[in-house]
Amino acid sequence: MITNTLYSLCGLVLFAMGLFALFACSHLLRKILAVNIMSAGVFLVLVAAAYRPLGAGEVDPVPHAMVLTGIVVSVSVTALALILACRVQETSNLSISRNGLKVNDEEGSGG
Amino acid sequence: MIWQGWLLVFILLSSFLPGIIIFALPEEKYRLRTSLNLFGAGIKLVFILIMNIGIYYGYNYEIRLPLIQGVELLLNADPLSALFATLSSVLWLLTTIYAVGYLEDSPNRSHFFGYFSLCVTVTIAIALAGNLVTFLLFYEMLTLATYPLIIHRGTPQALRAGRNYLIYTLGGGAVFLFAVVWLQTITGPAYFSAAGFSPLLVETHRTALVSIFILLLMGVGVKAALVPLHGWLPQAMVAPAPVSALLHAVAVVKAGAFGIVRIVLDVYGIDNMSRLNLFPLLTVASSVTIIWGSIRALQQDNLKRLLAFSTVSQVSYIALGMSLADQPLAVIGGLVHLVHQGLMKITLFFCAGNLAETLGIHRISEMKGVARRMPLTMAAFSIGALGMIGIPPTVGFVSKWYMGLGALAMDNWWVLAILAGSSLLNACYFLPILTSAWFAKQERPWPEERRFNRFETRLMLLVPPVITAIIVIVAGAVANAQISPLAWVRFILREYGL
Amino acid sequence: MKSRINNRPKRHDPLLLLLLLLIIILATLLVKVIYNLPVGITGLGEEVASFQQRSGVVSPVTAVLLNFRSYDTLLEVMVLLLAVIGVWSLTKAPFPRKTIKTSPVQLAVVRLLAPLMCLVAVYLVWQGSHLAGGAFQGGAVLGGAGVLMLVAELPMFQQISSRPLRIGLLLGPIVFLGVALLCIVNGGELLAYPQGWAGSLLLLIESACAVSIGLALSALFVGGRPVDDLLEKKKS
Amino acid sequence: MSFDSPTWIVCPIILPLIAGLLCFLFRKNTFFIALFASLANLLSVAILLWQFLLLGPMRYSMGGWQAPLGISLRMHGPTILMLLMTAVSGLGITLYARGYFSFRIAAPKRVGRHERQERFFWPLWLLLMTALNALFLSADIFNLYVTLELVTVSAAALAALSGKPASQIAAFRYLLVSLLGSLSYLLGVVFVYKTYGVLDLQMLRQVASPGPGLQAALALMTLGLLLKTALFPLHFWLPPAHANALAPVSAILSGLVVKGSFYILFVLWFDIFASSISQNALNLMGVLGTGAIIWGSVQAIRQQRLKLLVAYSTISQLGYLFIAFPLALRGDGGQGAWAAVAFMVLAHAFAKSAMFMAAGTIFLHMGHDRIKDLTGVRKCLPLTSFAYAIAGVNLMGLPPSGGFIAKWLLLSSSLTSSQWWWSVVIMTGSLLASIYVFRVVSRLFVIPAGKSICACRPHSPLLEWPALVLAMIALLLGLIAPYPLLILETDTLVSCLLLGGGL
Repeated sequence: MITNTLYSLCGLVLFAMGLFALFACSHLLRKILAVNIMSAGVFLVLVAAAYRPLGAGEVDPVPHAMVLTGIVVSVSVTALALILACRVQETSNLSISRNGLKVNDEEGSGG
Repeated sequence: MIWQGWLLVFILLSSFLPGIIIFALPEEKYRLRTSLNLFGAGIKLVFILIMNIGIYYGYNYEIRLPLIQGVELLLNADPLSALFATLSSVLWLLTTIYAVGYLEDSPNRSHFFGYFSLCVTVTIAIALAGNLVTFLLFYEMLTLATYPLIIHRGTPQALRAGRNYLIYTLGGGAVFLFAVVWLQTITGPAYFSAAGFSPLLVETHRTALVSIFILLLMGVGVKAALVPLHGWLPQAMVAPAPVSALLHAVAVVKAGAFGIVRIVLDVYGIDNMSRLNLFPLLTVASSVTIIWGSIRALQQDNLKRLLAFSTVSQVSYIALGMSLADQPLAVIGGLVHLVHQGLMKITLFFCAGNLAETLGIHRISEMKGVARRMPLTMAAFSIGALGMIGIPPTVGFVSKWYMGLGALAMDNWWVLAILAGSSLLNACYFLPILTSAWFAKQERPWPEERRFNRFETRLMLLVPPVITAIIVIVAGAVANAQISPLAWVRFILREYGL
Repeated sequence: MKSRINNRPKRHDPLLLLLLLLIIILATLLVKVIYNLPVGITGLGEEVASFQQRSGVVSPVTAVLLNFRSYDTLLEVMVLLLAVIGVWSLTKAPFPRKTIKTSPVQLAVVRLLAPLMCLVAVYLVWQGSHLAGGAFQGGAVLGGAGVLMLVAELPMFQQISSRPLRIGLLLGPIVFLGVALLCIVNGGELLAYPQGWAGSLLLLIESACAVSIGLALSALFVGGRPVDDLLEKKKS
Repeated sequence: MSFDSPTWIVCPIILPLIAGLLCFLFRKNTFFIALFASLANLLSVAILLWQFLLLGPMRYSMGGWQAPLGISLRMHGPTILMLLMTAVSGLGITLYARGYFSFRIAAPKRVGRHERQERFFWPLWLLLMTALNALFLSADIFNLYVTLELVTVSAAALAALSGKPASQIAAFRYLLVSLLGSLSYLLGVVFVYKTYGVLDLQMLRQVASPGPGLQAALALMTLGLLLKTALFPLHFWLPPAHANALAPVSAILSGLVVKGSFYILFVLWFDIFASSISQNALNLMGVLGTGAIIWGSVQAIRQQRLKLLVAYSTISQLGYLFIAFPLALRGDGGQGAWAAVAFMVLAHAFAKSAMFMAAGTIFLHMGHDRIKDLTGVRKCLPLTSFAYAIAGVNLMGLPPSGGFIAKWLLLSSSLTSSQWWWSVVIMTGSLLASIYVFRVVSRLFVIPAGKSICACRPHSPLLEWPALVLAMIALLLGLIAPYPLLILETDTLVSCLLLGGGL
């Protein structure tokens, strides 16, 4: 019971953090990461929904399948978003150099 | 009877289809376009005559298409719609001839005639509308069909006029729509029938019904150019002369006036109107318009603007006649004025167009001695102007006479004073024009003279005003005959039991 | 998107603080709701268990994924394919570029690992019917192998032309769809596997999908369409 | 397969799907594959309509697994209308896109770019059609999420197809916003599953009872869907994404894609969880709708570029859909509001597709879409100008268009339920709409004296006729109003019978 709720809470916190980061960060890569964190949070809550108290029957496989579907969807969308972000950076030549710096900066301070 | 209903559809198609074909025609197919136009106008006239005879002998023409709860397209020909439809189709034929002559050599004629046909289709459809929703539908479509005609010349003034026209009419349309929906939530579907809605509702929904009436009046008042909703009309004068003639004599203002007639006689019904005490409101609105329009007309030097303000004033006679609807005589005067004003005003506009097209005259001050150069045109103009003043034996006299009788019968001296005053004002602005045209000497050369051999102007420009002028006199002289607008109006009133 | 020169969020942006506050409130509300949710909801676990026999596989997750809710999975495969199409529509692959010398260590690792990973992928697909595993897991490992080979700059793998790649990418979806349609021909609903055939059909679908998923993941990693993907047009 | 076989219901999903895969596999003749798929889709929807009128609503269990375990498709009145909408405008868009791309390829500005666009347009568009059809047919709350994602991915890829920097930035933002919306929706689904343990819509309707779990779920799902539907003030992503895309793509995005998420929202609020919706929430939707109408129109009036104007008008038109919310659950006005939404959605889909197509054609021929320089376009593109004007009539809600019927229904239900303030909003909205419509139309239709406009001729009938026909459909929708109503009412009739029968 405790574990289950803990998972859910963790998921919600991740969701909220991702949501905040999505608005707060202006770098495209960070936004994508934020969305990924959000989806990880949702999946965590979803997996926790499969929990059954001891002796109350089988673990529910449906949320597992849903999470699996969700992960594949999220991978696909992330890939598309990443390439799109690359294209944005390439084509908006106004900030090519700046963005290059920015990427380095990100990696340096990212942690 | 199915075929009787379809006759109405054919009447509409007889101008709609030529319109659509004309849109697709290339610019240079002059003959084909003209013959299509005239053919359509002729066919329509024949259909409408058939319909009139049928109505006279008591046939019922009706076709309906239910859409949703409370919204039904209904075409229904009653004597009143026959009156307006006949007027429109006759004048359309004449205006088409006139327009063909007027627009010779000008660009974009296929679009012009296309919209022209659509405009007439919609006007006839307004006449044939059998319920308030159908009326609303075609009323809005009229806005769309006339707008391209107003901006036809593409000049900045034309565009400005078009914009103002849209602001007024679309605003009015929105108010009208709101009022119609509101009315229908109270009374149920509003059909045009003599009875009006149930008198029981008057007690329960008095305030709502009064407000709805005001809103409806605002909606149709925009097109009928009731003061203070008339601002678009003088500006719309930038359009070509046939358009002005069509707008002012037939389509737009008459659609508004016709709307007032329908609302007073059919939607509310005379009894409900007097129960709700709405007649004084209408009287005041129309009287103010009559006087204001005449006063403004006095100040004009531009001929077409003068005619426009004169229209503002004259159309309100119809509303004034309706506002005395307790008295059948006044109603007769108002209804017959619907036809008479159309005939007179279209004559005047044709003549104004002739002056502009032949001699380049746009201002009254340039008209000195013009009658010697263009006697036929000015003769027609004079007949129209005298009719406007109300001098016998023109048709203008007939309508004013009946209205005066109605006012007298009600002991309504106020209205009598309005009638007399407006006639006086009419005389004040028309008579100087006539005297200067006929008796003054030409001072300057004409601004832009074009010579045509044989006649004073193009034949196609000359014939329509002469015909309408003759009708103005004949219809006035034989007003009491078996077949005349007056006789038909009496026939209409039988239906309303007046 | 306004690009700010300083990328880091300002510390005391009042709007951000407000946002933070809002999100915290939202999260708190959600947490409260979750905490108070009833626990006794059975879910669909028992349903799944009772129909497990008829699904053709032993693992309940695989049964749900590929039989009970196979329609979801079909669409999900399409999402992956769509992502590939979308990526291809955006840009060209950065290959082939001048071959950089691959370090021998890297090469050796790839030579060692790639076949092994393929084997693991096959195993994962195979055991998906009774344990955790299946097309996605297998495909992911395959994709990993593909990425490894791409990173190693093996020219053969980078210069793969468009057509075989497209066929490979479509293999899974088309097999899946084909089986689904065969079920209709067989007289059942879409994706209603015939009695007794479910197990083998599922394996077929899983194998085909695993290949396509692996390819799709590698293609996504490449991040663009093969150079010869567009038809050659005369330059006018 | 006989005409009354239940299998027809999967055709709108399967046919475009197969065609999309084929379009990806083959590189030649993709247009003909797409055309065939669009026609076949229309045909199968027509058969479905016939079945529906004969047999009433139906359900189809995917894989033969009944509801709580498997996924079902369902077909009821709104579904069939949405499918029809997609099929009809889909066919128009397919034809238009053909004309569009052949024009671009014939007059290339940058060699290669247009080939790329056409190459990837067809598979993406067909898969998007699949996704929309699947969305409208789905009866499973999680399956709806998957279809939503399908829509998102294909729509974002389409939006980025133009290759211009502006469009890519817009597409990226669109993708992120859609993802956020999907995730929010998914979290809502999780809450629903945690609370009730079922995913099927029908079963949810039976077990749903007001409670904190449901409220949280509804709030999350609504938020996500509103974001995707671009309701004011969550609309910020829509205008750039729609205005910078290729013209056929704009038509798809504005005409069809936003309707997908709205459809889910409407079904959730008024069908599945109708019993747990509070009047305050409905009023809030109405207020937001008001904001959308006013803000969208004002922005549209202020735009200098044609496509942006059309995009902002989408925001304002979407507002009307939400005005129906506070009217839909109150007494006798409710049915009217349902029908109003249906008409609004249909008319807007057709009219807006036509409008974007016309704007695209104008852009192609004039080389720009600055509104102030569009004077006299009627001269060289008469059909397109008419298409634009007719679509504009629809947006203004003038009779006899579908938009008019919708506004009429909204007005009369707001007056009967004595919430007259909504009708003031509606009238204001249509007046504002007429301002932004006539801003363009008056320019298109004016031919200034003594000025030669453009010598260009329309390139292909495919660029002009689809827009005109779609606009005409939208216009004449009012005249065939009884039929959509019949479809809607068949549904409620039968479902009333079913509910009465204790099902």
